[in-house]
Amino acid sequence: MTEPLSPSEIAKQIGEHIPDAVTDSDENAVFVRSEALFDVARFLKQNLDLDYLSAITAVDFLEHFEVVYQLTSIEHNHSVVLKTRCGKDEKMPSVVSLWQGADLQERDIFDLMGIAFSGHPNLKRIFLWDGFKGHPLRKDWSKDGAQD
Amino acid sequence: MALKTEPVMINFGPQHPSTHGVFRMRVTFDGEVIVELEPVFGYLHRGIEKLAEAKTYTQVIPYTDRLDYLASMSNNFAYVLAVEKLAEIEVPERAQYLRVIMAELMRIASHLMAVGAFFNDLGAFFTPFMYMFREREKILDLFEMVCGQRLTYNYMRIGGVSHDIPERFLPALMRFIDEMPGFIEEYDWLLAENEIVLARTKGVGVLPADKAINASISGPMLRASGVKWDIRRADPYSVYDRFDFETPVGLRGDTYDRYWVRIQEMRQSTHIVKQAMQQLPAGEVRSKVPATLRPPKGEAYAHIESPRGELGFYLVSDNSPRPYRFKVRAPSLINLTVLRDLCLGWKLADAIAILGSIDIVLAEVDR
Amino acid sequence: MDNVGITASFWVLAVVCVASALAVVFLRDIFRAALFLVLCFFTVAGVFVILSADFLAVAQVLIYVGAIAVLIIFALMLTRGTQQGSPSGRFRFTAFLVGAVFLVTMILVVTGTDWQAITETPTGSTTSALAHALFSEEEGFILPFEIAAALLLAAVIGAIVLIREK
Amino acid sequence: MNVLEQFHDWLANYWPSWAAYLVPALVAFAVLSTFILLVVLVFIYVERRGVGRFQVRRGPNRAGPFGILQPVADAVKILTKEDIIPSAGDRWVHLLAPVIAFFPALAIFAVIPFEGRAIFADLNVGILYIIAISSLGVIGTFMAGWGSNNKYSLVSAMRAVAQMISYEVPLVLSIAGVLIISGSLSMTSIVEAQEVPFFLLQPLGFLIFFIAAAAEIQRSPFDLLEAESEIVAGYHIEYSGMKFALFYLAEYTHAFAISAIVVTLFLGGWHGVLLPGALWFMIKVFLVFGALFWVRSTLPRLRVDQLMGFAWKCLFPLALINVFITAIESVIWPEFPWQLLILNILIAALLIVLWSGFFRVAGERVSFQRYGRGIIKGLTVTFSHLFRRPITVQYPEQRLTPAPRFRGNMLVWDQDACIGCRACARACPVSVIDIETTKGDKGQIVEKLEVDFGRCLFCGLCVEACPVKAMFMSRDYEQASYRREQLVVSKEQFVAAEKRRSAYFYPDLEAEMPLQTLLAPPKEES
Repeated sequence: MTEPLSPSEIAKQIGEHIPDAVTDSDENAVFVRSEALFDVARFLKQNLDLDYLSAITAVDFLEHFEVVYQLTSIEHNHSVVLKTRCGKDEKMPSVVSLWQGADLQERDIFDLMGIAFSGHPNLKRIFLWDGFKGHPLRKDWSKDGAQD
Repeated sequence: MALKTEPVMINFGPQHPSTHGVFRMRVTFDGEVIVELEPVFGYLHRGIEKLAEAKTYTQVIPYTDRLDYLASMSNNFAYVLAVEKLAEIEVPERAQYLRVIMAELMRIASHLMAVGAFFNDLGAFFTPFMYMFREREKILDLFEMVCGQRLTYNYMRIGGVSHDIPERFLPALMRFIDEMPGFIEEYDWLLAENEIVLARTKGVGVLPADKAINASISGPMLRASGVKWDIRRADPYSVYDRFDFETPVGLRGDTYDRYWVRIQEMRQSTHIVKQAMQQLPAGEVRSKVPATLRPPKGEAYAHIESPRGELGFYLVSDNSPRPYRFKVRAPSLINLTVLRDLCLGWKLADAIAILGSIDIVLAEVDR
Repeated sequence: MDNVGITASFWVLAVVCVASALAVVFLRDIFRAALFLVLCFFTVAGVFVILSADFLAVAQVLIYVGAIAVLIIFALMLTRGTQQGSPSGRFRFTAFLVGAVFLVTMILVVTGTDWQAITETPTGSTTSALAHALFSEEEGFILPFEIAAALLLAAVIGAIVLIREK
Repeated sequence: MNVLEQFHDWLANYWPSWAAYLVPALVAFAVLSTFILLVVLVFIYVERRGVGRFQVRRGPNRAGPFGILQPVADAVKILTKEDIIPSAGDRWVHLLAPVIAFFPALAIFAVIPFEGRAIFADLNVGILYIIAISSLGVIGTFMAGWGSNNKYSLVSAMRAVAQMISYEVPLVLSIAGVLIISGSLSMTSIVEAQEVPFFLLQPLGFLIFFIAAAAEIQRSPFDLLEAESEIVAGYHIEYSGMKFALFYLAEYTHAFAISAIVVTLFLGGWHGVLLPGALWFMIKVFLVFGALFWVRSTLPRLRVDQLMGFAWKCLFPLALINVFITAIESVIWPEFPWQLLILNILIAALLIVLWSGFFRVAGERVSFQRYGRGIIKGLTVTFSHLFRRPITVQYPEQRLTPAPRFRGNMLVWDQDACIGCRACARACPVSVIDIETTKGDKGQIVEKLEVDFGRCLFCGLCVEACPVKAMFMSRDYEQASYRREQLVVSKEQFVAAEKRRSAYFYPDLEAEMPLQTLLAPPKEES
């Protein structure tokens, strides 16, 4: 069984190394500030051997986005869920340099949800064509006017 | 002495016999050697993640069939697991076992297809493909018997499965499971030692273990690189912790290992199905679930080991009958992350073989 | 065979041969030029057939068409701008000069030689006669032949050693 | 003196000599090419059926009895296709290519002795002529690849040249052994010299020739020119109609020619007991061709560098050694007694073992140390499938019974049971059920029911949603229409339709239904 590490414990550990990064933690996930995300991710990868990035998900909560990172350690078989909030026009730091597996997933999110990742080597639309207007997975997207 | 040559750009796909659907690779060649490769996605994008937000939780199940259409059962499975996690629904024992049987049969069927198509990519004249299709057909017969369809099963339901199995199912399954190892043996005779196959696949497109992990590769591809990581073992879902099976791992992570791991996994799957048949308890197959399910506010991520890798569903509920967010962690897409790195420096024919060994289903890649 | 047929075939072959040779020189599209070169070689082989030199004819096709022309075309495929030909005319004068000198030499040689035309039609196969001329122990060319063979073999083995994978 | 010359001599008594030459030649050409084309059609048929059997299929069996008219049907189809010339291609090169590819293949037959006297022209340089002519075909391939202005076909053309040049060398060298033994270049004398078929006296030469010949005609595993999975169709990707037909014919004519050459050089030509010589010849030709497509249906394709490496590093040295050994033998035993075959087979086996021992195709990664054992294993598997029953279903004569729960192509609606609750419409994920009701005496009355089966997923959720058993899946599986509108089924059509209910979601209906056809039924049943 993959053991989910206690988010509050993780939050404490992160707090010791990167102060002000963690904003909150609930029973599932650790919430971090988006600016500190990259540092936190690197810290987790190096110190907790979270070498496997299972999935990145973005959820549109109307006033902000929530980006969810499911991190797993193949060696120790434990996992951490990292959540970040980012504003509608905010950019997120890309984690491609830490986990190559983020490459297509971040492009996926950029294309469909419209969150830009700074530092991504090849950030462009992945499924939709270049002239497509808007980002369909946003809740305020409507198909009228989507065609160019 | 190096000849000065002019690179040629060739588009493979979206219509090409061996891109396994409408996938496109923009490849730059120097002679026959690949110097640049860019995958182009999206020709089969249907926006299922968006569509699902307008469906009830049950109505989404037929849509999951249409993600990885070669492994619909696995998709159903992962999705209902996620919903059950979200809504905290108990599933009857018998249904759990039926799900496992179906998922493992699906794995065999999908791997048969993957290996058969892979040999077509290597240039075999459809013979392995036809042999493997023959066995896949038997599995589809079984699925048809259970749920009435041969491709888009829509078999699993939130809280169980749609039907109990018919009387004739277990004997027919028994025969299949008895015969299957013999057929796998035959595939090995036909292919495993063939010198041309070895020459074409050994050492080609090597994916080292650390790179595979770093690139979030999953499934047979990850295991071929020598990482013993199988979600059925690492994070057992349903009743997988009750079965005895092995996780085959490759040595080098080359194209041959990816083929070899799939063949071995078929063997292991027959073992699992056999055990599941023996342990199959009697009882209900579907627990009582309200017709209009309104899971409590929150989110859930459930992942399974689908034939192609870690298939995950991330669901967010806002206590309405429809998922607020429906996200698929598509193993086919993420496994393509390393396609470029694997192919660079290899020849045109190798790129086709490498793509075949990754085993993608475009409906899942593009969603 | 009677003379009408032979003469007619000769003229057809000769005209095609010269025409294709001219095409090789004057065509801009060097791929087509190479194809005309093949045609030219082929008609020369035809002329050999008319002269009852069957071995020579076959050798002409085998070596010139099958090997040399194909190699030329292969080389063309690796070249850029095949359809425009070479736009550079830097060597135009030199080429003309060399060509003219060569032509004059050829004309002098052809007109100056006292050709001994064979009057009777050769009968039978030329193969064994050729073999005799080449390999017979009294007046053959066994040693040069053997040396050439050894040289080619050495070249092949050398090539294989060079391209061997490490 | 062959048949043709006799005809000429007879004609020469009456006609002027040029006509006496021309007419028999034309007649013979017509007869020969008709015969060749017929055999080629049979080849195409035999291969398609044969490969079908290797792959547990039936192969073409619809046109004519046993499908023997399939090649004809193919021809008619191909000839009525639109003729396409790529606008950016080189028009004349493109048009001439198929002709140039086809005629050399045909011209090879001029020197093939079908029987002692049945030969178009018994040239003294017969075998040299064949080698010379067969190298012409590549020019056609080449022109096609170039003239089509397509990158795939260009890649194919490059491969063609490389392959042809490489495999011609071992091909010619492997013939040298035969020539040393027979002492002649003429095809007839080579056949006559074979008291013992040369494949026994020249086992190594035979193997090399067979492999190199397969490569010359681009047969699998050397079919890199038209590698479907890589460069789609290769050089003939842009060809259609008659031009494509010529390429197709050229391919099989070449296959026929190469089989005939193998038979002539190594299998004793027309020699055989009881049956007439020409028949023996054709039997042997078909056996050789059978071996070719047996290999084709078993092996995957080599990569281009492996292909070249195989020619230069394996076939070529072996062919050289073979020539060397044969030459030594011819000096020691000028008569070539048949006992030599034992020695030669031993030498061949030894050489193959030695060569595969230290020769590596893909660097250090893969060695051919198994002497082709894996390939032979594969061949036995495909061969054993020849004797298995094909699993093809002969639809529409043979119809499978779907499972009782089959979710067929329509819904079955029970008007009397329906209470108009619209649960089905709500359950439908794609909203294809359009239902309108009015209030009646007891519950709702359905005024309108329309289902668009063009969009239906056949997921069965509507059936599951129905609280009163008024909706069923149907068991039919044939549905076709020329217009999408016809796929929209109205209430009246539902009422009028034949009620072939499926047991989907109602397993109690299963009992009365016929058993599902299974490819592998349970053991107790079979």
